Amino acid sequence: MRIAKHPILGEYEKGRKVKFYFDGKEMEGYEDEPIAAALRAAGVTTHRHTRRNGRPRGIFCAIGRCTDCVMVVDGEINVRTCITPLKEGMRVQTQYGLSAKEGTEE
Amino acid sequence: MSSKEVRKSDIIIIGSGAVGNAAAYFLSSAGRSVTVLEKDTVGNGSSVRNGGQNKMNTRGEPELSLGMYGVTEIWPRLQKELDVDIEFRKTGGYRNALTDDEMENMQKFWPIAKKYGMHIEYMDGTELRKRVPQFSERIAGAAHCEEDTWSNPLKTTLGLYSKARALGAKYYDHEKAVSIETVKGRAKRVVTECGHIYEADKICITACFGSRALLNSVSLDVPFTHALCEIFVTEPVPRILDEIFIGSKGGYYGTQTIHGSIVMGGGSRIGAFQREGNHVEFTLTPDNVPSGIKGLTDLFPSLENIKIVRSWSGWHDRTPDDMCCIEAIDEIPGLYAACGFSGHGFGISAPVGKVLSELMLEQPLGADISKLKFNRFMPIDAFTGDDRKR
Amino acid sequence: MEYKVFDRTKPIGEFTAQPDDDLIICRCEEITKGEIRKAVYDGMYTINEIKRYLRAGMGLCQGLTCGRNVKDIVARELGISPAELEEATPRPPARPVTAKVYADCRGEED
Amino acid sequence: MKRYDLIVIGAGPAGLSAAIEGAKAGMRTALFDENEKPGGQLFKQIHKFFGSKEHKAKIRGINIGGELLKEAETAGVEVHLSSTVIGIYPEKCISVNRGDHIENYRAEAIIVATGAAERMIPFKGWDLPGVLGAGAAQTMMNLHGVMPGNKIVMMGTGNVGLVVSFQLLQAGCQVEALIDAAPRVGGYGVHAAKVARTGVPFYLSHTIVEAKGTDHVESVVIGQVDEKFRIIPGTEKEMEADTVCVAVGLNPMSQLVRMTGCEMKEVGGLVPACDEYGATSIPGIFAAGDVSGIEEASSAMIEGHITGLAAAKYAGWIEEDTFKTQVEERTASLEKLRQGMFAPQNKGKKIEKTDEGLPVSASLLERGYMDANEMETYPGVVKKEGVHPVIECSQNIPCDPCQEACPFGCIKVGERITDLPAVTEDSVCKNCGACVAACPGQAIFLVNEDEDGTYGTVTLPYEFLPLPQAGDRGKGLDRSGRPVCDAEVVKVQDTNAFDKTAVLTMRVPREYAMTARFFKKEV
Repeated sequence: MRIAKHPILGEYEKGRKVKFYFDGKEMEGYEDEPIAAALRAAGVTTHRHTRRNGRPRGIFCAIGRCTDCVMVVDGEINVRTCITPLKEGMRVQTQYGLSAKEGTEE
Repeated sequence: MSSKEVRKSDIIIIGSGAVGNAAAYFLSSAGRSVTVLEKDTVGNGSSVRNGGQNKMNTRGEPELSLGMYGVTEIWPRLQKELDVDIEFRKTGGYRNALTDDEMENMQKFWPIAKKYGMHIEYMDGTELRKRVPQFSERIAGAAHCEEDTWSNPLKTTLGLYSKARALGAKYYDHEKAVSIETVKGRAKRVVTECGHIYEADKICITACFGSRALLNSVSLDVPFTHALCEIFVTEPVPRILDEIFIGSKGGYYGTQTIHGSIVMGGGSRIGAFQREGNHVEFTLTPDNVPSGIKGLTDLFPSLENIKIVRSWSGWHDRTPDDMCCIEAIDEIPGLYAACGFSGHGFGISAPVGKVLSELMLEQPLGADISKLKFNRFMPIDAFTGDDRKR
Repeated sequence: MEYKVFDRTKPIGEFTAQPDDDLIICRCEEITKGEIRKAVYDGMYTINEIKRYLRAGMGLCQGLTCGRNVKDIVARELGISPAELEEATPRPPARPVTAKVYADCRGEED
Repeated sequence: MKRYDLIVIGAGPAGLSAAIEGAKAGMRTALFDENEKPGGQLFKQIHKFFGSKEHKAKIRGINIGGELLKEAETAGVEVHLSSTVIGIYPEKCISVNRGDHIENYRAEAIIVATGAAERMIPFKGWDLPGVLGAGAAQTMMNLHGVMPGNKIVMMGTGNVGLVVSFQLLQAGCQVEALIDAAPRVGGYGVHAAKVARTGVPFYLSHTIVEAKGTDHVESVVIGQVDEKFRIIPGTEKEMEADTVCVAVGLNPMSQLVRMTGCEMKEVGGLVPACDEYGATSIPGIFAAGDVSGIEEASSAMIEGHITGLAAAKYAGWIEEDTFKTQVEERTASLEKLRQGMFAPQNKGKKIEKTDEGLPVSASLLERGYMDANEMETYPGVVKKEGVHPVIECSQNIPCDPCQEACPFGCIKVGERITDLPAVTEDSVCKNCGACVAACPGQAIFLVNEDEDGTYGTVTLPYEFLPLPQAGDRGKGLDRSGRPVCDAEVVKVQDTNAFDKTAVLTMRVPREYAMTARFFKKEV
């Protein structure tokens, strides 16, 4: 789902390729791109399940305002993935209510 | 309403905070017609600008009877009777001391607590951290008080309003009472800023620091001052602590609510830039909230990685002895007042409202308020500089 | 601007259910249209009251997403224009801030 | 506390422009923005801007952003990125989150230029992953190079909805439909036409009933609405889609400016009550750009300059005379942009006739493209022998690059910037394609109605990949995107001067020369 070449923007400037973990599964993205972009490119769209109704949620505003795309990142809950830069080895987990599901760590 | 028309009811309450709304609720339940006048919008003052705690362990003795009345009877009753969940819980609470001196000082409260049927347990830092490992190594000791409670200030204030209104209490917003008038020596009328006149046989002032000007209108006074308090709240996090906690002498406090967010607050004692026009919706200098957060993360280091989502502030009406005033005012029959809560009023708002209703209904009082009279304040002893009380 | 405060003594009728009452309005706290409508009939006539009573607009995003929609719903129930309702008070921090960061406050030195 | 002469919050078009003026006046100016990159929305705006040369017309937003940033740095503005202003306090003081700590600053004047946020409307399933703001989609594809989805339904036909739809197509997504509850297209007709001619259907007087799916949007149900915006039962229609983009307007981001306690007013969004130079009711606090009322980026830039000057005057850095002359110039330029059918004063008005007295194309407003038989009403559409420009520009908008683009004087806009462009009578078109590439609305075509008795040629703007090559065969699509004839590409021009708008000439049967407006390669 990445845009290989854009008619106006040409090729995108990206950081180096890095590995990260989504619910324990190894994935690849580019360093310093938002976590959400790397996940979307990898086909992941559900970032969390809500606390009250367990509804799936994903990217909504993409600029850090709506807080819908929050996930557990390196153990910290409620991290806005659309504005948090991806780093090598990051552990990104689907957030269920206020925590990750046990057993999705590695 | 034309300016000539007079709105009549049995009782007028000035101020729709938790105390005023509680009084309105109990009086309406007793079948009285009640009018509530509010200068702003319902419950937009200190009742929604506090941490929700009832810190029994730090109350002065004259307030303890009211406090216990709340803990044992009134709060549990509201939890059942109101249509909203006010989240009342007998959480218990930890009050911390940083030094042995502070610890010793805290222990002086024990005989008083015992007299009022409170259960306090003192422990050293090691024992405290055994129970709550998150507390800082710097804490020398703590007192745990079983009677400390918590309720949601927003839902309490609005839940009381909603129920009182459903029972027929009439609420008027943006109706700022400016003076009280007497007829034949009795309190009878309230005149508002826009010239409206309200009439009742009983008038009750529960207007926080606005109370002073109203009392002045009938040549009474209570010497309280403004003090700024700050509150801040975190994102919801998985449960860390059930008890409320109170810092050492800095006075900052916190509670994890049922929702999971941690509500914390205190007073930085910096209230700079209090000039006309500067509004206090959220604190007056940018240093106040960070300093409070610093204090609380020092107390409770695991708070460090939790996000703060909102901060706001409000005024205390602070009396010289940090205790409230509540009474049926002898000098002017028909006039009742409760104010000067000095930053810890919400915890006793429900019993105060109940006692006010008892005063107005001429019923036996559920709590002893004899030491909370308005005229207790006297100039200091000019020779020794000591406080004096009537 | 002066916000008109609705006369709280004037009856606004009874709450009646609507087919889309289960629609989520406040996405953070998952507050529905029905809950907001019902709160108006419980006496919550200002946006701050709705927020305090229901937590609508009090979640992680602090009402940035739902503020406008809550205002529209409340205004409709009260039969007034949304412009007559004051929005919930904006409060710092404008974005969530980790306590550790917030506590490290500098700026005294030039 | 560190004290600046001027603090500007928000490094978008308005904030950058304001900071430039402050710094030029000699003020020690700091500019704060929460984003990693400056430019606000400019770096997502990959289309060419409308306006005149003085408004940086026909330059793409991204390039304007770069220019502004350079100008700010040259002027000496301290630009602080990834620096979120979290609060404004009394006495002109701000708190800034610098990443690992908070810093407080004070200034003689503060300009709030925090821009706007997308407005959202709730519908059943609007919280499913796959439903997102149109601006969010723009961020994903233009900043991060990731497609927001494959099959997209766009809700809203204002300029944002139209422009983002086109950008989605450019990114390689499929746009299934454009939906709007209003009975008429809200944005510029030319923006609608360039989307419609690729084959995207417009559903006016329609709304989204529901986004369906379990973990993600799988389909979208739309339905027709009556004049009170209620869904007419029985009109529901389900379409397969994995993404819904919502573009129903913007809300000023007034949170920070409201913390000052300044007076606010409601103008389709809550904005500070400002004087004509952006001063709020609190002395020393100013507002500029979308936060003080939603407009185009071009207007925001001028507003920024004016407010920057006002702040400089307030703090005593420029004299009244200098202020007056400079502001007058800027105001005149702003006034030019605030003309025409889409001017702020015409918002919500139903305009039936152009300034020239011509009827506004009903088809354009209802379906997104003009009917062939409406065409010849407009002064840009003439039939002539040989190659000639056909300017399918039918609304009075403030824009005139076409007139300057033609080196041979074939195009004339007239007295006012909003007048409809006309093809001059005696001019000779040399088929250079400059006007085709210059038109920000992609509304100019070079047509030879009859090349040799059998074929005609159509030269059109093309901003998609892969770029067709001469010799490619395919279909000519009409203005609605319907394939109408066979077509063969005969020439493709893609020079630097055209700034990435390729100019493609296709040969079509001559009876389709005034009909075919897009090329689709045979696969």
